[in-house]
Amino acid sequence: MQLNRDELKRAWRTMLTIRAFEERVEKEFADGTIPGFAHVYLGQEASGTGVCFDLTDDDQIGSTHRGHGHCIAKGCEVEGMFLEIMGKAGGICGGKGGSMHIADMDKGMLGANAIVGGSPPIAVGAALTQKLRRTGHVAVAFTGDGASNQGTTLEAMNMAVVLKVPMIFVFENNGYGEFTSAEYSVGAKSLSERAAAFGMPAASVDGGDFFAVHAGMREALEHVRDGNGPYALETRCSRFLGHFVGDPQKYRGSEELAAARTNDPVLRFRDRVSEAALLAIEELNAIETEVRARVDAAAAAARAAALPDLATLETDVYVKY
Amino acid sequence: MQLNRDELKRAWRTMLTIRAFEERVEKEFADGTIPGFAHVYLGQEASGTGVCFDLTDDDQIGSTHRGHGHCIAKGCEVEGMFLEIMGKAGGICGGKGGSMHIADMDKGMLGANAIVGGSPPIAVGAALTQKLRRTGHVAVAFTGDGASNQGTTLEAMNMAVVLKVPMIFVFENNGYGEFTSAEYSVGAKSLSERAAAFGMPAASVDGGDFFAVHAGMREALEHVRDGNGPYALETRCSRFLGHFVGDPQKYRGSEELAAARTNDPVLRFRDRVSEAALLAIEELNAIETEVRARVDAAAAAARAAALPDLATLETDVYVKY
Amino acid sequence: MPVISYRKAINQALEQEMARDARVILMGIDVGGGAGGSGDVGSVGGVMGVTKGLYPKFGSDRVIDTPISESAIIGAAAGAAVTGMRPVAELMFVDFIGVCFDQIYNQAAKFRYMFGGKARTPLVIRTMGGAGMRAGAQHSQTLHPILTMVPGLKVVMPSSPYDAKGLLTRAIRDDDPVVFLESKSLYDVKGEVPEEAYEIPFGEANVLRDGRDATIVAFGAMVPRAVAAADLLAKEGVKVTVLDPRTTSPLDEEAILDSLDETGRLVVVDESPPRCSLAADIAALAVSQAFDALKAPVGLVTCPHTPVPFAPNLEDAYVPSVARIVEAVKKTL
Amino acid sequence: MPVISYRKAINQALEQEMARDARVILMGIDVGGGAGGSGDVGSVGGVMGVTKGLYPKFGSDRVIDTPISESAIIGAAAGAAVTGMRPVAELMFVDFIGVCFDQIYNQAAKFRYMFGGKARTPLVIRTMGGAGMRAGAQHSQTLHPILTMVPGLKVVMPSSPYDAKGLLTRAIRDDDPVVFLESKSLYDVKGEVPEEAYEIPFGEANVLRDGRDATIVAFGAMVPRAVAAADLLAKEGVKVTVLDPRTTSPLDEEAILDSLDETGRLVVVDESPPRCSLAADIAALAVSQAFDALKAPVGLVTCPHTPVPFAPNLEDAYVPSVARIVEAVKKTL
Ligand SMILES: Cc1ncc(C[n+]2csc(CCOP(=O)(O)OP(=O)(O)O)c2C)c(N)n1
Ligand SMILES: Cc1ncc(C[n+]2csc(CCOP(=O)(O)OP(=O)(O)O)c2C)c(N)n1
Ligand SMILES: [Mg+2]
Ligand SMILES: [Mg+2]
Repeated sequence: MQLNRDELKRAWRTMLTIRAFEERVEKEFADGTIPGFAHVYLGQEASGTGVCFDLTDDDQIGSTHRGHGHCIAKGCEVEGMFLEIMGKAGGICGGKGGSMHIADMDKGMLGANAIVGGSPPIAVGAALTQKLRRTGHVAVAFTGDGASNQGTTLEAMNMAVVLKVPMIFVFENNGYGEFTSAEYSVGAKSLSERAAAFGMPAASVDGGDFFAVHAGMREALEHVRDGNGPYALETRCSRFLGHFVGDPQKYRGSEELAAARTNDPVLRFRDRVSEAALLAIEELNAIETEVRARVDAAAAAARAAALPDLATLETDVYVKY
Repeated sequence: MQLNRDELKRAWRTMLTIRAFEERVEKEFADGTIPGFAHVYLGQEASGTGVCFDLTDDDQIGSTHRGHGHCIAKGCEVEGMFLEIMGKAGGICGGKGGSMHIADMDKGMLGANAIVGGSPPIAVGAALTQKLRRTGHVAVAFTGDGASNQGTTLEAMNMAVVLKVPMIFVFENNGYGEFTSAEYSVGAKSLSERAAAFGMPAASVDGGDFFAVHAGMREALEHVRDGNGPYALETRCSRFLGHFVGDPQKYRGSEELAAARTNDPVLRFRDRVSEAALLAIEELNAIETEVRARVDAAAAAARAAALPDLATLETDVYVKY
Repeated sequence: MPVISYRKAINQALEQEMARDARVILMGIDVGGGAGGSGDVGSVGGVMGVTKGLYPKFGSDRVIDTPISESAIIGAAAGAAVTGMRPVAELMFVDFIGVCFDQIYNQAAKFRYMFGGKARTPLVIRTMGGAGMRAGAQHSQTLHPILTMVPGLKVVMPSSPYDAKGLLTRAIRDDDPVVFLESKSLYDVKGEVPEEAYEIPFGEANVLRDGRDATIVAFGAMVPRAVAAADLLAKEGVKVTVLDPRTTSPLDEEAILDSLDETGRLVVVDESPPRCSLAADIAALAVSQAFDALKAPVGLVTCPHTPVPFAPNLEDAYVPSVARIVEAVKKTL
Repeated sequence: MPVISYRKAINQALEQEMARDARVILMGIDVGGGAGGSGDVGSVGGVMGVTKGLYPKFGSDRVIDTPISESAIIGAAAGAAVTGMRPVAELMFVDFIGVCFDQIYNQAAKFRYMFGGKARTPLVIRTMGGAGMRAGAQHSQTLHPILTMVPGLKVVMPSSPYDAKGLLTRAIRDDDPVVFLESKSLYDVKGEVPEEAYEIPFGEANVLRDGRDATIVAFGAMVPRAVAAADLLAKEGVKVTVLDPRTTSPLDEEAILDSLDETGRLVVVDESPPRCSLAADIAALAVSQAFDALKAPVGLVTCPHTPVPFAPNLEDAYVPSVARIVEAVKKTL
């Protein structure tokens, strides 16, 4: 299960792309170039990266309102994503979707989802397709601690067990759903224990550690691909920023906020990989430079891009009406 | 926890009333005097009776499509119930509700419910009222094995734990939701284990045994009334008839069907109580005669009763519009 | 031509399309007929027997019994559709839409638009509606207005065995999400239905009676009543056109407007409470686009603004009757 | 009179009614403001700050943060209402109605009728709707038509701070379930609002402009636009009446019909897709009950039959604009 150098570089590139993308989103949002609101994934990079690392374009994920990281980890291009988030022509969804509705079917990215608990039932269906077609591929539903209490999520767990579909429920537990702590909102002892009681194996890993998430997913994939039905993986994460960009987070104490920042998945990966001399710090830095340049260029290009043609307002409602 | 003679008589009377009522419903349905469809409670009498035995009119229950037994156990009058089920004037709900919508607020009966999973959220609210008013009273939500998979039921469990309301989730597991077996539809090891994983104590009792159900409820009530939040009680029952009156039940093998009949809560109660000489067989029989006479008279009166006045079609939509 | 029931016509469309296309799967509560039981699984085929015989024929991979979890049923069907299957999900009674509506209108119906045209969601939701079964307030609604208003959905209301088969075949072959609303009071109605598969296109009204005195527009179970009303009126010398748009979305506006050009008088029969109803929708079409043709107030024959009552006499008074339709037409003359 | 925002007006009504009546409780996601956090719980007061300050004042028994479980939120509120409390439940965005609709239309709204008049359900569901925040297809809908059609529900759409306070006060004191639909684009709009509590009755339209050339009926966030259109038209010498029914159910039909008697020309402005909309509903009222008064086709100014797009220019084109209202009125002249 040791990753080779290319794999490590790929993981680093993905995590950094998410980091750079979200930092840029934060900045663009402050500049007013991103309409609406933005929920960024800062602090959770290792979770999405680790979960998607061994997935192919033929495996599918359903995502959440906090979906940028999932998109990037699943292979969506940052150029199209920035265009989309800024509501521009050429965006991944033609500017019609926005931050909470990025999807890229060719990459197996079935959509961010602005309805909390919206994705798990859909992912059950994707997994059903995989099962019926005997592809060996899987579907993953990302949900948060908050979303874990939504009826749709809970019944999707039972449905997945009953239909024995190759699906992984990933619970990214960042401790908060909006302003309310998971300590309060989740009555169960833990998300993974509750999931296990639905009749599937469940594990909980340090979501700030790419290697832990990746190892957890390996086990999950093994179980799921063997036709044993679904699996649940909780990744315990830190949410660096507030619920949305601009949330002052007074409901979190300053100590807690400071502590969250210390569990930085990007720094932890860098330290671990360089200390173990798996990759040289120069290699890591070179990738960082390249990634940041690409992200910045994508953002700048998106800023300058045109809005969608007004004629598109009424297209794409139906394949044919 | 030993019941005295009066209490035993009360339990017997309740169970028998349910039995006689439902047998009469079966017959009336065959006669065509009951419109629509009827889901009877035959075989589950001990469950509703045991659950409601220590409840007062100020405790509340939310029920299901199979609600006649719950209504009777909670104190609704069979006269009004027959009128209601036959859609007659003077019915408990003026003939507007029917079998699946019998309610009697004065008795703490918040309604049968034709939506599977409809009652648990409502019962959480009733329990919230009890909690906020510090009454010491409780709310009970009845659900079946089938209903246990509905998202509304599942999220109500978490909500009840989080709000720490005095509520009892009663899962009447009769092995089937319509035609589908619980073995298939419930992915969890057991209903009570899944409920426990939500963060509340849960127990499972023999629902064919009044004494087991009653003892289970005593524990549940103790926990709940002490302000410890909700409790889950699974009662394992037999469904004598099909999902609705007239269902030929081909999906159940003949052995299973025969076995179901052997676990007869009414016979078991009679045997146990008479064998232990707690009540004489003559006493039991006298009550039976009386109960059956009352039920038969109620049904006959309801048959003869008038339909509701057409003017009531548009009343009772609002308190004031 | 064989004469079969509306129920059988639906069953036939399902069977033929499943045989034709391996991507077509059924899922829902008891559509197979009792998974996990100790007896004869597949003996039932749905609570109304509509899918009977399909489980024995196609097996548990294609006829999937589910737990009672409608959000997961519809959501899974949507997810399967968007990844390449062509699921037909059953929402037993349309009344249950409230526990899964999000997966219909926010998810399946919006995928394509939100994703800039990238998604294709060939999903059919079969469900049944309507009063008359003495099933009470939570099992007797129609609710087609809240479906019709959803951009991205198509909504079908078949009124005869022939239409049921042809429209369902079309729905299954369609690449957009379709809600197929069966009228439970029509299941036992019989009519001529070709043995072989055929499609009825969406958005094309059926003209059941042709007359120049007035136009009646009716949907689903109200169509036979509108026809009965027209026949009664014909005996009195009043000749009315009866239009069944067959799909409420898309709506054959042209057929309605053309007919109004001829008749100038409109009655809409809609089995639903009056507010924001399909009756209102058609009336609005008329008064916004055929104003000059209109010679009289539009007659709206709907249910009252109340839940569906249980008592048989109340329920009968609740649903638009032939007599009320006749009266409404006369009022426009 | 104090000048406060629409947001503050709602907050004030909540605070005053909670102070007046101990049975009034609030529940919903983050309405308290972050239960269980290590910081200053109660610092927020809902995602839009509407309930700010109420948690510190009334405590966790009366301002109840909940998990993200809307069926349980609305259902629990309905259950609390029917057992004697007067809950105000928040459904954050009306777009989320799909995950809890059953508890609204099949449960709370039907209790009274199904139970033969025995239940009393003084429940208020506060929720917000409307486009303009660049929030995308699942956070920008209005959905009032599907609420308006439900027998047993009352539906309120306040268009100003004054109305918001008076109508919410009325809603909380009302004995029936009420959906109180706030327009998120109006939260920062300011207006004169009396300090003390007052009620605005349901079913009474507000006349914002009085003119005899045409009638504009508008709801919620469309009301200011209708007024702006009227003022522009006035400059050209066209005098229109602007009616804001304030509640869509009950609807002040009389006010609309009376105005049509005078003007004979009607434009309805409705921020929703066109099918089975409130626009259609009002047009149907006109053509069924004021046919003789009507002098021109009814103008329907609605959104297109599409989900709400995200891109700012598309979203702006989506919502009925002042220009489109002006144009629609001119077309009727
Ligand atoms: C059905 C629904 N309810 C509420 C919301 C509002 N909302 C958006 S994100 C969110 C919190 C979700 O928390 P969690 O699942 O923990 O995800 P996180 O934001 O922490 O990534 C809420 C309440 C919503 N979008 N959909
Ligand atoms: C939301 C919803 N889905 C489906 C149904 C149809 N239905 C009525 S009862 C029932 C089975 C319920 O099973 P269970 O909870 O085990 O109760 P039981 O009938 O065994 O008492 C079903 C599927 C319904 N009424 N409501
Ligand atoms: Mg979270
Ligand atoms: Mg059962």
